[in-house]
Amino acid sequence: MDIFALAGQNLISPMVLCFALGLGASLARSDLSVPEAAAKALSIYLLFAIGFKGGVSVNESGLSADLAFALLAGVALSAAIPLVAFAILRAISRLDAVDAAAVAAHYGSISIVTFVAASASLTALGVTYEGYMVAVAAAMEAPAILTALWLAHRGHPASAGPAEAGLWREILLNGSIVLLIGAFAIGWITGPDGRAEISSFIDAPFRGVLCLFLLDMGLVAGRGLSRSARLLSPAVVAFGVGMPLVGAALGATTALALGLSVGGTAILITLAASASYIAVPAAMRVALPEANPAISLTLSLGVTFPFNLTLGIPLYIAAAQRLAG
Amino acid sequence: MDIFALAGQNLISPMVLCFALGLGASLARSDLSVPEAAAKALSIYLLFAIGFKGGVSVNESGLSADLAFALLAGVALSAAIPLVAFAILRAISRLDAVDAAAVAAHYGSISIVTFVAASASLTALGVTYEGYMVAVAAAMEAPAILTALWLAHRGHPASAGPAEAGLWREILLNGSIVLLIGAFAIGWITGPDGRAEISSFIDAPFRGVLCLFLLDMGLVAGRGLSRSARLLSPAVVAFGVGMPLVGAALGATTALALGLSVGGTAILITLAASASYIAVPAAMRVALPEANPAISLTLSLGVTFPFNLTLGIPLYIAAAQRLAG
Amino acid sequence: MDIFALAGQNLISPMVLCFALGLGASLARSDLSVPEAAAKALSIYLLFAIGFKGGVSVNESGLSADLAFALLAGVALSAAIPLVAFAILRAISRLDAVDAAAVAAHYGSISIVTFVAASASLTALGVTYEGYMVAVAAAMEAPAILTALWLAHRGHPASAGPAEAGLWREILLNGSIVLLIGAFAIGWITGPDGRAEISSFIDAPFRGVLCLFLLDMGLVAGRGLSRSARLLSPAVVAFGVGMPLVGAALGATTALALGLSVGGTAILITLAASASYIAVPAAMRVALPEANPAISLTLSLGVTFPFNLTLGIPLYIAAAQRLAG
Amino acid sequence: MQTHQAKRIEIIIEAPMQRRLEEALTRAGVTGYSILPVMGGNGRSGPWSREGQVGRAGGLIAVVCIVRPDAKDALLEAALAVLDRHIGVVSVADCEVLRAERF
Amino acid sequence: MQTHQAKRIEIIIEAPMQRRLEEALTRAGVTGYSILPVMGGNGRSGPWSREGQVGRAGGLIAVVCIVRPDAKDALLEAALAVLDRHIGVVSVADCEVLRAERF
Amino acid sequence: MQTHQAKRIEIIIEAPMQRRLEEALTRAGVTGYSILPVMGGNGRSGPWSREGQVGRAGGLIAVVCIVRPDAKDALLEAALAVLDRHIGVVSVADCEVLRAERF
Ligand SMILES: Nc1ncnc2c1ncn2[C@@H]1O[C@H](COP(=O)(O)O)[C@@H](O)[C@H]1O
Ligand SMILES: Nc1ncnc2c1ncn2[C@@H]1O[C@H](COP(=O)(O)O)[C@@H](O)[C@H]1O
Ligand SMILES: Nc1ncnc2c1ncn2[C@@H]1O[C@H](COP(=O)(O)O)[C@@H](O)[C@H]1O
Ligand code: NA
Ligand code: NA
Ligand code: NA
Repeated sequence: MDIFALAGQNLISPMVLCFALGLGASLARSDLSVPEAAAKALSIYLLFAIGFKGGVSVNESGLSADLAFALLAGVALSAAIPLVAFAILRAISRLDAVDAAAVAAHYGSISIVTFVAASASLTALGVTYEGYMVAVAAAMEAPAILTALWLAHRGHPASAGPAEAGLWREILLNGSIVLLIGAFAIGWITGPDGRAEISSFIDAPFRGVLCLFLLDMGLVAGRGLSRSARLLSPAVVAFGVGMPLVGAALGATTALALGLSVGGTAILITLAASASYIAVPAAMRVALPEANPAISLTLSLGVTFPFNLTLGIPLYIAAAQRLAG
Repeated sequence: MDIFALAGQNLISPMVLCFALGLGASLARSDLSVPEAAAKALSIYLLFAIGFKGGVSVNESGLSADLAFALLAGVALSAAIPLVAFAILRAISRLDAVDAAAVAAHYGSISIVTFVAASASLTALGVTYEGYMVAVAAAMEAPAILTALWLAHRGHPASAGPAEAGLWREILLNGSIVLLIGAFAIGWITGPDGRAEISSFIDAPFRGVLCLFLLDMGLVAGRGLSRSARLLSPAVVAFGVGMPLVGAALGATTALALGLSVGGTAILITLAASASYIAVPAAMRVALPEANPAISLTLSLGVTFPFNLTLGIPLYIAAAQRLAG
Repeated sequence: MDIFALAGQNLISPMVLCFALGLGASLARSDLSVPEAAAKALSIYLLFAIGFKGGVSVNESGLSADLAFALLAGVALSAAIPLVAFAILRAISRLDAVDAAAVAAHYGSISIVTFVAASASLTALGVTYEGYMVAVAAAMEAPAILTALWLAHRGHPASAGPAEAGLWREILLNGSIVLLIGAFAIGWITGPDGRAEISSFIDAPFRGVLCLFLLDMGLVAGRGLSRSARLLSPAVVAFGVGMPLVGAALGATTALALGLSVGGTAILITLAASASYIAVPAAMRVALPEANPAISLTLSLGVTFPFNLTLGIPLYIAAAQRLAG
Repeated sequence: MQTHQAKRIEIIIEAPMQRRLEEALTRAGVTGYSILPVMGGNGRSGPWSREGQVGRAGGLIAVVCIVRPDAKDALLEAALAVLDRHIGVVSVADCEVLRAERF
Repeated sequence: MQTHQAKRIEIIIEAPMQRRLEEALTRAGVTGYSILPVMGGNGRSGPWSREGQVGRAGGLIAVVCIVRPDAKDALLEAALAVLDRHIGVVSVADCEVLRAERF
Repeated sequence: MQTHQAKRIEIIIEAPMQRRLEEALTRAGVTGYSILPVMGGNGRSGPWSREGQVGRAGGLIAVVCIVRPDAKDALLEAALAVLDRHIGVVSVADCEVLRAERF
C-alpha cells in the first residue's frame, strides 16, 4: 500500500478519530472527562498487554545477541537525541537553557502509547516486529533524562544540582518501566501457553481499550493546548513537528545498522520520533523545577503526539518498508 | 412472544437481577459500593459502545431524510413532554412550581441506560432498529431543560433568571451528549471495518458491563430511596409510574407518524418514557438551585427507572410490535 | 500430574508471576501502583464472576441437602479454626491475647482471591467442583470473627466490649459477602441461558483480570512487608506458613466427611487454609481496635497468601486428588 | 462583609468508623459536615497509603464540621466517644463564616 | 522562621458550580487556589455520598484559598455572588504563610 | 472538654515531591501527618486538573500535620528545604487538639 493510502486510512481509523474526539471535546470546553483512576487503569492494561506480547514473541523466536545490540543502540539513541534537540531549540527558539533541556529530555525519551499505536497499525497490516523492541522501548525511557540534566547544568549551573541517589532509583524504577519490563519477562517465561491462557484478555479488547485511552489523551491534550498554547512560539511549534522527523531519521539509521526487520525498523523509528509525556515530566519536576512544565508537556502531548499518531506512524511504516523491505 | 412471557423473562434476566441486587443491598444498608471512578468508566464504555454501533449501522443503511425528521421529532417530544408532566404534577401533587418544573425537565429528557437496556432486549429478540436513534437520543437530552426553565420562571419569576450563555454551552456540550454523538460519528465514518476492528471490545462484553452498571445504579437508587423516600408523596410516586406511560404514548404516536421500524418505535417509546438522572440533575443544580434535587432524582432513579427496566421495556416492545409490526 | 510438576507449573503461571512482579516492584520501592478505584473494580468483577458461575453450576446440577450440610460444615470450620490458631499463637509466639485473637480471626475466615486462584487452577486442569462452594465460601467469612471476639474478651475483658448490633449487620452484610451471594443467586436463577448472555464478559477475560488483580495484591503485600516485616517474629512467620497446613488438614477432614468431589475437596481445603485480608481487617478495626492491624494483615497478605498461591494450591489439589479421587 | 464567629472542627478517623461517627454527630445535633478522602499518612502505627487497597481497613477519612461556637462542646464529646480506643486526630480552630443562618 | 499573616478561605460548594466559582475568583484577582475532592457529607438537605455516582450533581468540592489579608474581602464577595442561591459553606481562618512573595 | 494548643500546618506540594517531603518530615521528628488528594487548582503557572491524567507530574497533594507548638519550627524548616525551588504553599494556623498525649 502506498504511503498516501496508508496515511488516509490511518486518519479515519477509530484510534485517530477517538483522539480527535477527545481533542475537539476539550477544545470546545465540553465537560467530558475520563476519571484519573480509569485513565491509569487503561494505561496499566496497555503496558501489561504490550509488554507481555513482546515477551511471548521473544519466547517463540528465541534470543540472540541482537537483543543486546538493540538495547545498547536504544540507550545511545535516547542519550544522543537530547543533544540534537537542545541544539535545535537553542538555535531556533528563545527558550532558555533550562526549558530547552527539559524539552530535549522529552524528545530523547519515548512515548509508549505512540509505540502501542504503531504496533497496532503494524498488526493491522500483518507486519510483525522483533518482540524485544518492548525491552528497547523501556531502555530508552531514562537515558535522555541524564543528558538533559547535564545540558541544563552546563547552561545554568545553579539549576540542576548534583542528582541525588533517590532520583536515579525513581527514574529507573518508575512504574511504567517496571510494568513493561515485568510483563515482558512474564510473557517470555510463560510463552505461547501463557498467552493462550490470557489471550482473550490481552488480545481481544486491545484495540478498543487503546481507543478509549486515546480519547482520554485527546481530552488531556486539548486541555493543555487551550491553557498553554500561548506559551508555544511558532518556532517551538515548528520544533514539535520537525523534531520527530529528525528523531525518525536517527532511528532509521540505527535500525539499518542493527539490521532490524521492517516491523522492527518501523518501531525503532517511531520510538525515536516520539516524545515522553509521563515519565519525563515527573522526573523534570523533581530535578529541574525551574523548567516550565507546561511548555514541554503541551509540545509533546499537544503537537508531537497528534502529529505522530496521524501522519508520523504511516510515514515511519512506509519508510521502514523502503529501507528494510 | 406475548407480552407476559416477555415481561416474565425480562424480570429474571441478569440485567434486572443485577439492578435488584444493588437495590436490595443498599436498602439493607450493606456497604457494597462501586467506586465513583469505576461507575464513570462503565458509563463511558456504554455510551461509546452504543453510540459507535448506531453510527456503524447508519453507515451500513445509508442516510436519508428520515434522520432529520426523527431528530426534529425528538427535539419536539423532549420540549413538549415537560409541559404535560408539569401540568400533571401541579394537578395531582403539592409540589410547588419550581420543584414541579425540575421534575418535568427530568421526564422530558432521557435516560441513556434505559435506552441501552431496551437496545439489549431488542438485540436478544433479534429485532434491529434505526442506527440514528442514537442521535435522536442525544438530541432529546437538552430541549426539556429549556421548557422547564421557562415553566419555573413563569411560576416563580425570581427563581430562574435569564439563563447565562455559559449554561447553554454546558448543557449542549455535556459529556454524555458529546461522547454519544462523537462515538456515533466515529462509527458512521469507520463503518463495518471499524466495528470489526474493535468488535471484541464493544460487542462481546457489552451485556456484562451493562449488568455491573445496573448493579451500581441499583445501589445508588436504593441509597436515594432510603434517604429520600419520605419526600415522595403517594401522588408523586404515582406520577413516577404513570408519567412513563404518558411519555410512552406520546413517543408511540410520534414513532407512528415518523414511520419507524418496530425496533425504532420501541426505542423512541422508551426514550420518551425514560427520565434523565445524569445530565438534567446537574443542569438543575446550576439553573434552578431552589428545586430540591432529592425529589426529582429519587423519583427518576428510584421509581421510574426500575419501572421501565422491569415492566416498561417489555411493554414498550410489545406495543411497538403491535403498532409498527 | 504429580504434585511437583503441578507446583512447578504453577510457579511459572502468569498468575503467580504477576503477583511476584507486584511484590518485587514494591519491595524495590518502584512507584508502580494500581489506583484504589481500579483495584476495587477488579475485585467486584472477580466476586461477581465467581459467584455467578457457581450459581449457574448449581442451576445445572440441581440442589440437594448437600448444600445445607456443606454450609453448616463451613460455618463450623470458620468458627473452630480460630480456636486452634489462637492456641498455637499463644504457645509459640509472644503475641498478646488481643493480637493473637485478631490474627486467629483472619485465619478462620477466608480469602476470596485464594479461592478464585484455586478455581482457576482447577479449571485449567479440567476439574470441576460443586457450584455451591461459592456459598460455602461466603458462609465462612464471618463466624471466625465471633470466635475471635470471644477469645479476646476472655483474655482481656476491657478490650472487646459487648458487640453492638450494628457490628453484626456490618459483618454479615459486608460488600463482598453480599456481592458473592447475590451473584450466586443471579447465576442460579438465570442458569446456562444467563451465562450464555454474559459469558464473553465473565468467562473470557477472567484469568487476565485475575492476573492484574494479583499484580495489585503483590504491590500491596510488598508495601506491607517492607513497612511491617519487623513486627513479625520468626515464630509468627512460621505460624503464617504452618497455619494454612493446619487449616488445610481440618478442611480436608471436613471435605471427606461431606463426601465432596475432588474439586470440591480442593476448594474446601483452600478455603480453610486461606486467611482473610479484606473483611476481617475492617471488622477488627471496629471491634478490636487495640490489635495492631499491621501484624495480622502483613502475616495474612505477605506470608500466607503468597504461600498458598505458590505452593499451597498445588498441594491442596494434589491432596484432594489423593483423598477424594 | 458580614461574618460570624464559628469553629472549624476536623476529625481524622479510621474509615471503618465512618458510619458510627456520622451517627454520633447527628445524635449530637450537628447540622452539617463534609467528608474528605485521605490518601495516606504516617503516625505512631507507621506509614500507610490507599493505593491499590480493596478493603476499608487501613484508611482514614477527614470529617470537617463548621459549627457555632456554642455547639463545639457537644460535638467534641460525641466525637471523643466514638474515637475512644481508636486511632484518630481531632483539631479545633477558630474561623469566621458567611451566611451564618445556615448553621 | 519568617512567616506572614494571611487568611485561609475554604469554600465548600456544589460541584456543578465549580467553573463559575473559578471564573469569579479569577476575576476577583485571586492568584491561587486548590480544589480538594469531598466524598460525602450531611446537611439540612440530607446525607449524600459520591459512591457509584456518574453525574456531577449531588457532589461538593472544597476550594482552599490562601490570600493576603487585604485580598480577603474581594474574594469573599466574589464567592458570595456565585454561592447566592446555592448550597455551600464559606469559612475564613487566620493563618501564617512561608514564602509570602508567592501570594 | 480538655484541649491543648497546637499548630495545624498544611503543605500543598507537587505530587512528585511527596516521597522527599515525607522523608524530610520523618527526619525532622514529625510524629504524624495525613495526605489529602488535590484534584485541581490555579496559580501563577496556570490552571490544572487531575482529570484523565496518568503521570504524577501536574498534580499536587495536601499534607496536613498537627503538631505541638514547639515542634512547629523544625517542621517548617524541613518543609522549606524540600520546597526550595518547587511550587507549593505552606500555611500554619493555631488550633486546639483533644487527646494531646497522641502528639
Ligand atoms: N499529628 C497528626 N497530624 C495529622 N495526621 C495525623 C497525625 N497523627 C496521626 N495522623 C493520622 O492518623 C494516622 C494514625 O496515626 P497513629 O495513631 O499515630 O498511627 C496517621 O497515619 C495519620 O494519617
Ligand atoms: N457546617 C458544615 N460544615 C461542613 N460542611 C457542611 C456544613 N453544612 C453543610 N455542609 C456541606 O454542605 C452540604 C449541603 O448542606 P445543606 O445545604 O445544609 O444541606 C452538606 O451535605 C455538607 O457536605
Ligand atoms: N494561594 C493559594 N492557595 C491555595 N493553593 C494555591 C495557592 N497558590 C498556589 N496554589 C496551588 O499551587 C499550585 C501552583 O501554584 P503556582 O506556583 O502559583 O502556579 C496552584 O495551581 C494551586 O493548586
Ligand atoms: Na524519542
Ligand atoms: Na423522557
Ligand atoms: Na481460613
